[in-house]
Amino acid sequence: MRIAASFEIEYLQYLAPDGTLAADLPPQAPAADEVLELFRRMLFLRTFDGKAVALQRTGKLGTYAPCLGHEATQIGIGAMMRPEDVLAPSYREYGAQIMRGVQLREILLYWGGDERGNDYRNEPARHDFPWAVPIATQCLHAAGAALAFKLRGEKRVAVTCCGDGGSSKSDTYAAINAAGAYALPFVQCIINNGWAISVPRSAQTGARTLAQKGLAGGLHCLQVDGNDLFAVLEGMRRAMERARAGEGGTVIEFLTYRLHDHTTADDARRYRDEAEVKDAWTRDPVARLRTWLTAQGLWDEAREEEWIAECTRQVDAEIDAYLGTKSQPPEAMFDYLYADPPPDILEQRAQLLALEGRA
Amino acid sequence: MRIAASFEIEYLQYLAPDGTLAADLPPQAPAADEVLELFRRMLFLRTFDGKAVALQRTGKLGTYAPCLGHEATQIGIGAMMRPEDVLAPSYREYGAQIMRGVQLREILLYWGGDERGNDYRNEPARHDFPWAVPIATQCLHAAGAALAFKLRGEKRVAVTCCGDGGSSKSDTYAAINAAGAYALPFVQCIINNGWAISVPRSAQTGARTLAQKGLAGGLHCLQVDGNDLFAVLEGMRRAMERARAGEGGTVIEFLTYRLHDHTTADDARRYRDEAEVKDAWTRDPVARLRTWLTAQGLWDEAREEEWIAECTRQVDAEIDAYLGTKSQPPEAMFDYLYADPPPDILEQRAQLLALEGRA
Amino acid sequence: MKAVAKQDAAGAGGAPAAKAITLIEAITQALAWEMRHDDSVVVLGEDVGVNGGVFRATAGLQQQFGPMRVLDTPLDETTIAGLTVGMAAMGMKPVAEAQFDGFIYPMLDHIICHAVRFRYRTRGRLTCPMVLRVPWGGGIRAPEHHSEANEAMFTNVPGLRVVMPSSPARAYGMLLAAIREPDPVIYFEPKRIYRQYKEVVPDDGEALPLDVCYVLRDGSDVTLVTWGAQVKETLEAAEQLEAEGISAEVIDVATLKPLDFATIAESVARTGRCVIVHEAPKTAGFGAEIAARLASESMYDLLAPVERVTGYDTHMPLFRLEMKYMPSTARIVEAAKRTLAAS
Amino acid sequence: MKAVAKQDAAGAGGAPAAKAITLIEAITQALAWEMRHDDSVVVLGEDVGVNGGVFRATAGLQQQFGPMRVLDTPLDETTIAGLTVGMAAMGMKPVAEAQFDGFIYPMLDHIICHAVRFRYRTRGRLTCPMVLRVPWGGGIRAPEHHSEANEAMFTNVPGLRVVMPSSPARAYGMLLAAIREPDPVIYFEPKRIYRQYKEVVPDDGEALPLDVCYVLRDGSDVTLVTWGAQVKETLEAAEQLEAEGISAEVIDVATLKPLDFATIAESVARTGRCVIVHEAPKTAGFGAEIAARLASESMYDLLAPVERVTGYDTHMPLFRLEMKYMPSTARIVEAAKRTLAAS
Ligand SMILES: Cc1ncc(C[n+]2csc(CCOP(=O)(O)OP(=O)(O)O)c2C)c(N)n1
Ligand SMILES: Cc1ncc(C[n+]2csc(CCOP(=O)(O)OP(=O)(O)O)c2C)c(N)n1
Ligand SMILES: [Mg+2]
Ligand SMILES: [Mg+2]
Repeated sequence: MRIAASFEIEYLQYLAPDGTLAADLPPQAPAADEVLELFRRMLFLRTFDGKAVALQRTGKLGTYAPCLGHEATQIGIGAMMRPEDVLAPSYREYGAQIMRGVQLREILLYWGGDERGNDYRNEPARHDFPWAVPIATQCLHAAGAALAFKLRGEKRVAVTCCGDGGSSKSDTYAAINAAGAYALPFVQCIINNGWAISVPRSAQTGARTLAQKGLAGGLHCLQVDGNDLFAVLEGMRRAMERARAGEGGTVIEFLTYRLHDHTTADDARRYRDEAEVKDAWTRDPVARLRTWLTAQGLWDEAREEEWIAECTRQVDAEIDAYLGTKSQPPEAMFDYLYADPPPDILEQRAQLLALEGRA
Repeated sequence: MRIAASFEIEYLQYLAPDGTLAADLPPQAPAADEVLELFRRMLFLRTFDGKAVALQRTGKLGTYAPCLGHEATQIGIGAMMRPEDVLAPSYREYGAQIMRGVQLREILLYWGGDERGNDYRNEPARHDFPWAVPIATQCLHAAGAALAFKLRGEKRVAVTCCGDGGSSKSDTYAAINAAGAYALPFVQCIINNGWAISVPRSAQTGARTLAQKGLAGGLHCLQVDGNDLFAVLEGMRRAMERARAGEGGTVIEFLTYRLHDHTTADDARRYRDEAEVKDAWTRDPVARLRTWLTAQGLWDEAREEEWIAECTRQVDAEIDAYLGTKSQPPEAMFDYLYADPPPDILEQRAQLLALEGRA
Repeated sequence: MKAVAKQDAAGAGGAPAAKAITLIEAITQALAWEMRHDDSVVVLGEDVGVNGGVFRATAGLQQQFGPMRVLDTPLDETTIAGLTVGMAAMGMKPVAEAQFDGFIYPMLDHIICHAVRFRYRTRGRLTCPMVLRVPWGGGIRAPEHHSEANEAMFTNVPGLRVVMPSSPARAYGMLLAAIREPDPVIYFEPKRIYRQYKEVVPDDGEALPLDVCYVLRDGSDVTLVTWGAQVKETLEAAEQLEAEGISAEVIDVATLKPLDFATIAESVARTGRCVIVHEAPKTAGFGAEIAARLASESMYDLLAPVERVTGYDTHMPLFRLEMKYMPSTARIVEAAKRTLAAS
Repeated sequence: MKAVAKQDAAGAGGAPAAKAITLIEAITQALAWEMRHDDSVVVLGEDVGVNGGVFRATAGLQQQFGPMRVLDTPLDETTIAGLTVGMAAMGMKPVAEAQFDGFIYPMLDHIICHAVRFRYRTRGRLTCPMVLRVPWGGGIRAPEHHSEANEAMFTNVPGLRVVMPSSPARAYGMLLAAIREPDPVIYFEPKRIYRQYKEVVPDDGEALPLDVCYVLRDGSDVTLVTWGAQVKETLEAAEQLEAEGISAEVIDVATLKPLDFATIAESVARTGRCVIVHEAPKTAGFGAEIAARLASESMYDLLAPVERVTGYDTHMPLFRLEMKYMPSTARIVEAAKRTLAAS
């Protein structure tokens, strides 16, 4: 039998679900105090997420897509990016975005029906892509960004995320193909949380792993435990180094779980077994890292209580800022349409103002 | 190192470029007289192809996409399909189509600017898909056909072809993904002839083989020497058997070469080294099989001369039938638009007739 | 199929135990009817199975007909469109669901290059009897891309049928007709009025024509022409106008392509005035086609310039401003009065 | 950018050694000029590199500017569109080529959902200065899908600019403007007249406005409005009409979106009659928008019904019948005479 090609896809896991080490930590793992800081960000994210859901339930926010359970993956992705890199997120990667300076009030504004949420004020998020609702289209934008970096000779990496559902989308395949064809500094994060609304991962594809989609474009492929911060960091480190060294793109599949409904408009009990969710909680990324940090003597209940209180204060302040933001005037819908608005647009804008009695 | 998944892609070649056996023929290889019959079809196809190009050069045909060099792949694909299967070709697979009953006059009518070319009169081609010009869209139609077969419990296989260029197209990836997700009776033939108009295979993707695109959807993958009829037949046999047995889809990459310009509207000398073409002729599928058949005592120059004369007669008769086919009347553009044409369409049709002085 | 059908079929049938249902329930009822009576009908789309669709249009269908008749698809609109075309060409009658209007663009290639061309291209050898159901339009405080009114881009495509019901009875009858139609149909569903009101819709399998406009209200001073969710505001406008002594005829276009222009022309011949109302942006919205035909075929009947009350030529804003974007009752009333002042 | 520019800039510039070139050569010349003067301009598409494009629009550019400025793409239109959006958002000015009009549908999603929305969505934080060049229309005896007139579907899309030059000078000046434009532009190229005639086009880097119609011929009896390749037949029709004593004004719309309606309205105010000519199917073609605006803004000027002479509401047939599909000089002349007989 002659073999045309053969492939192996590595799996990374260091921290077992019970919080003990499943393997030696990689040599490049961050120091414990850095890990502690990332754990704090995970708790911060979880605090925010819960409060955002509550805001929606009380009618103060539109539909919101929670990120409960994705904390290690999201914070880890954001942590391994440099300021000059660029992130092209889906609609759920608040953790990675917060690491890049996106403000909670911006997240809330966006889901609160206000375009200004996408006008990230802080660097480096300011040059990142906005949320992308049409599934996986952001993956091709990231490939385009990576192509721009390569053509201009910039040492920057484009990182993009899509879900397990998004991994079926033509755009994801196209991005992987382009990244391979041009050997781009590109990292495709596939965040496999088991579900695409009501459709389970098993119904999306016959592929054994989602990581192997990278093989179709000749990219490097990795599968990592997305609930293990160490694995996330190590997987991202390898991918970013490859990209920066001009060795091309990587597809990383992060195995995690969507612990919440798809969005606040969804009711997962219609299609998902409660037992599966319960089981998934045993792999909770936050509990696992807490156990490890506690075993290292770096964390305890008192510190957690104090930090949660601080998170609550910070999140509440952002919520207040959001709630205190006046809506844009209606004519804002005509602004930022064209750099140089044509007369018809200016006339329609004037009509709207007249209708509002503000002509 | 923990491995999440590993893969091997087999390569099939039995007949070496010099016409000697590179490996033992597979047990299921057809008997020599059957091979001889397929060789005759290859010569028939080549005769037609040359005459079609000549017709275009003399202004009697529109742009035409030659199939010179693809004979073993195309005839082999067609040979392994059963009547009840369905073929969704690109615009170049005349060989496979002829095996299914498509008439030369139909091919000529289509490239001669007449819709009737797609109205294949003979079974089983009559239920096949027509030529698809938008690259690779036919792959998804084949997946849809395969899904229909599966839902209806029919033991039929959908076979589709695209080129090396077409293997980059979103639709091909989508078809592979769907075939894997639903475990469809589906065979994706990727006919890698080295070029997509002026773009070489190397610029399409970073993947080492095109066969491995199947891994993205969990399909079975094979790479075969597309200039070796035995390899083509064996690759197709395996894929068709898997499909019929309900084991799911296969992607087969056929390694062949486009010996001609892309179409009669193209001039490959602008972008392709003549030396590469010369080299490719040393792997010519026709010469290779001729050498083998001659060594078996099944073929010689006299038989070839006689058969080519017969091919010429048959092809010329079809060309005459084509040239003798009167154009459709202009109002044909309104026919077959809707089963039940709306009044506006009937009115426009009447306007056209009036303009033609035939109201 | 052409017929003078100015009234809904609702109430006419003799089916047993008809109950009042919403527009979206009428869609479910039509799907179920046709699936019961035609084995070749298959429903596919994202989340249409166990979940019954994000709007619940396919609720219960998978339980009833099984996973071989109601298929969740991988998350790719190109896939849905391409599979649908392939299935239809092989003799099935697929009814595909687009989850939201804003996600249909990747489907256009297979619709425009293939679905509408198979019959033409093969001289009738292969056909493509498919339906694409598209929840349509704004006004439900949804996220970005969930509120688009993009019907116009389909109306320049030859070989297509484009319809949009605006009542439970029309939703039922037109969906049955769409599934039975031997050519591809885009079936837009005005999601803002999915649950606006209930109506008794007998489950009698009676289809409605796919090529007639519906006169919802007779009038003599001005013709208000609209479709989809704006039927609501347009009828309200007619009532307000009546209070001011102005008699407005209201036409629900319902079947955009082919367009039943005769019904509109007949009305304008009587009223001399026309206001076209739609949610999509004004420029090159489908209202333009209606106005263009008036300008050429009803020119001598017009007593006043044709008015278009539409969405603005900008994007549907995120939900805080969406209702400011859409044609309001007030804007329709104002435009109707302008046509009366004009002559 | 709005300016009264009724004449081409051709001949006006002071560039050295200007020579007569075809429309497609003017495109190459504009690309080369802008690439020389702006490093951020990058050309990408299928076969645009060594091969110089299947129509030779990018001939020589890769040799001149290297493979980092002129990129062959993998064969996928979704890829081309998505990469282009991503590059533009990162500050490049990509000029993407679609190989033929019939292959652009997979690009629509990225154009409609992203290219035209980045500025709006991010409140100006990110923008998308890109050009999509689309060889357009029929009449070159090409295979299926190579002869589509699909401009109308873009004109209902907010935030987009849609242009179509019909002379070498306009091709040059409008392409420069399109590349310099900070928002996305669809630049349609009427391929039937790529090599119709030559014109002296100074290579002076002078852009033309993207929001004006061009009056190609003055007239007083009837206004003929068209764009793209039909400019040829329309000018011929004007000449035939002149021979019969009818004075026809000919307007090349050139910039479909935003539409310079003022120039059309001004003309119709003088002539009272309008014939709109386009190759695309009639129903919901862009001619409908022009007729609709006449019906509402020029109603009182109209002395006759607005005529549309267009492609039929069917598919562009394969090439044996394609010239029977398209608006002919005879059909335009006949329609113009109808408008004169009408009043
Ligand atoms: C093109 C497109 N089609 C459909 C949708 C509707 N939709 C929103 S989220 C979603 C599921 C996404 O699942 P996955 O990619 O796994 O990401 P997750 O939500 O699990 O993070 C769907 C179908 C969409 N946003 N875009
Ligand atoms: C969607 C689409 N884009 C572009 C084209 C123009 N085109 C026709 S053939 C071709 C190259 C195809 O190459 P490949 O897939 O390798 O097939 P081959 O011609 O070599 O058989 C291109 C770009 C097309 N037909 N369809
Ligand atoms: Mg998911
Ligand atoms: Mg090829």
